[in-house]
Amino acid sequence: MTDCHDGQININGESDIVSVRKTTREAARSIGFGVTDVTRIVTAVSELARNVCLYAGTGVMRWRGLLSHSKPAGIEITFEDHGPGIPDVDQAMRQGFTTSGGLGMGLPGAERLMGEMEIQTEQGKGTTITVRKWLRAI
Amino acid sequence: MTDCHDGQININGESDIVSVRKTTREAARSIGFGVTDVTRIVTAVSELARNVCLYAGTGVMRWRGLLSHSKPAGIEITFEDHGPGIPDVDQAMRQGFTTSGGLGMGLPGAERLMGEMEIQTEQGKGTTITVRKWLRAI
Amino acid sequence: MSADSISVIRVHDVLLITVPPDPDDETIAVLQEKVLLAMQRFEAKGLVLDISTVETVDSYFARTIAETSSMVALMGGNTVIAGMQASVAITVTQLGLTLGNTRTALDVDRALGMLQTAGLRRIQ
Amino acid sequence: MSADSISVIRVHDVLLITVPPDPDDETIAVLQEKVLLAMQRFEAKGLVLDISTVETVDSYFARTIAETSSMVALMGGNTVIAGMQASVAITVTQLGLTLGNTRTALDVDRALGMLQTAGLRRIQ
Ligand SMILES: Nc1ncnc2c1ncn2[C@@H]1O[C@H](COP(=O)(O)OP(=O)(O)O)[C@@H](O)[C@H]1O
Ligand SMILES: Nc1ncnc2c1ncn2[C@@H]1O[C@H](COP(=O)(O)OP(=O)(O)O)[C@@H](O)[C@H]1O
Repeated sequence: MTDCHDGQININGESDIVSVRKTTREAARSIGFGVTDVTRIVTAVSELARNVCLYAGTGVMRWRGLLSHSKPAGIEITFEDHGPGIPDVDQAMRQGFTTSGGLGMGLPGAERLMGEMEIQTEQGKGTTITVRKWLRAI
Repeated sequence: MTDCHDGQININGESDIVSVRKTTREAARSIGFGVTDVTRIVTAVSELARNVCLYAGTGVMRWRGLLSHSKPAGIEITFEDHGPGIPDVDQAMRQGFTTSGGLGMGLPGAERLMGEMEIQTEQGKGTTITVRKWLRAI
Repeated sequence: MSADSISVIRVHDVLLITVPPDPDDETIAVLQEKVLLAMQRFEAKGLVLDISTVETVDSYFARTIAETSSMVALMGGNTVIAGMQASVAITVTQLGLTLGNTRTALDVDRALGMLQTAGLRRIQ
Repeated sequence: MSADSISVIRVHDVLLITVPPDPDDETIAVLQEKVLLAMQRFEAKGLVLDISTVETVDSYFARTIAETSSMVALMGGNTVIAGMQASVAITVTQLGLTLGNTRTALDVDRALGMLQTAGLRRIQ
């Protein structure tokens, strides 16, 4: 488990969401997450990758294993795009808020599933969303 | 029943909520509350202690027996934290209001279960919530 | 997994569709259309969507399932979702999704049973 | 009371879980996952949560119960909460909580009976 725990994948359209899910599933498994947490993580990235496609067109996902005392401790995943940005982040994080006729569950849902989420965004420049999930202490 | 009827317990995380409940249960019983009131009191402190964990991280609970004509007459419990404070107390007391995706029942519910509740709070300084319940006159 | 690989099986007057493990958005959209057209052609009274191999149900997938089931209802049919994995059920709920009023069953056998019983009840 | 101490018992095709008297938040979360995975593994059609020794149901616990029962429903199963103490029922109601659409029974025997009957009805 000391091998290279990071990687990246380009998102050029909706058909790439499947590869994003596949890559993330393998990464999360190799870090040591159980089946339910793997499902949570893969579902969260599926939402965030679809947002990149819908609102920015293209972008990139990067992931890396997080260590604690040189042991696997979690996963960090970042989505970066150069789309329009999110004008009001508080509003976008609200359950049910959508500008595309979606369900508006992606951002708040991804935060719940992962535990940690940070959004950096600038109008006209793009959006970078970082999510993190830690292996349970037990 | 003339022995020392007060105590305090530190709240450093969610795992301390169990000790808070246990301490309160014993205190309420020893003051003479019946099983239903004990359950009401313990449930109310469970809500308030979880709020301390969720919104302030850490805090302390203090309790003391209330006397009337030097006889046990009720219980007073105080939760003190140095968290962010509550910006709008009226709003926070509203049934269903939550900033954490919770049920928003904790504060209004605790007031109903206890009968008396006071909230002192200052933004950036912290929150002190005091609840009181009296033994029934009968 | 491509849209061509989706098979539609008839069990009496019920259609059984096995959803592939990791369908892309295009496949899910095609599946919806395929199901609706098959319902009409075979004059089916019910639809069982077997999702027992599906490992990820995100908001797009959940919305399409709920939508398909209300389309089938408009045509007078019943939909049962069969075999959702435990980890998927946990995730879908935490994500805040519902499947609308779509009924669920532990597995395909029970799903078919539900549609049979419903049918019998209606005939009596 | 730690999460390891939670036992899952099978009664025909129903799972019976006895919730410990004063579970912490972590235990409640682990219980939820354990229950769902057991439902899948044993292909159980129903779940009885015995809370007869539980002395405190606060909003976190109530929410987790309601959530678990909707997760079980997504998998096609039924949940019955058994044995809630009178003082807990009074408190939960005053607190303004509901258990969603989860059904309840006075004790485990009756809860098992309810799930059996539901099964028989479906077969007839
Ligand atoms: N990468 C992004 N770039 C620009 N806007 C975004 C991005 N991701 C999300 N948003 C905005 O946030 C809103 C809420 O997103 P989300 O909760 O995922 O719901 P949905 O995608 O169903 O609308 C979107 O409707 C969109 O306006
Ligand atoms: N100790 C506290 N410090 C800061 N904010 C608090 C505290 N307790 C409660 N609040 C605020 O009041 C809101 C309502 O609390 P409550 O009624 O207990 O519902 P919930 O905890 O489910 O959100 C919380 O969402 C939070 O914003």
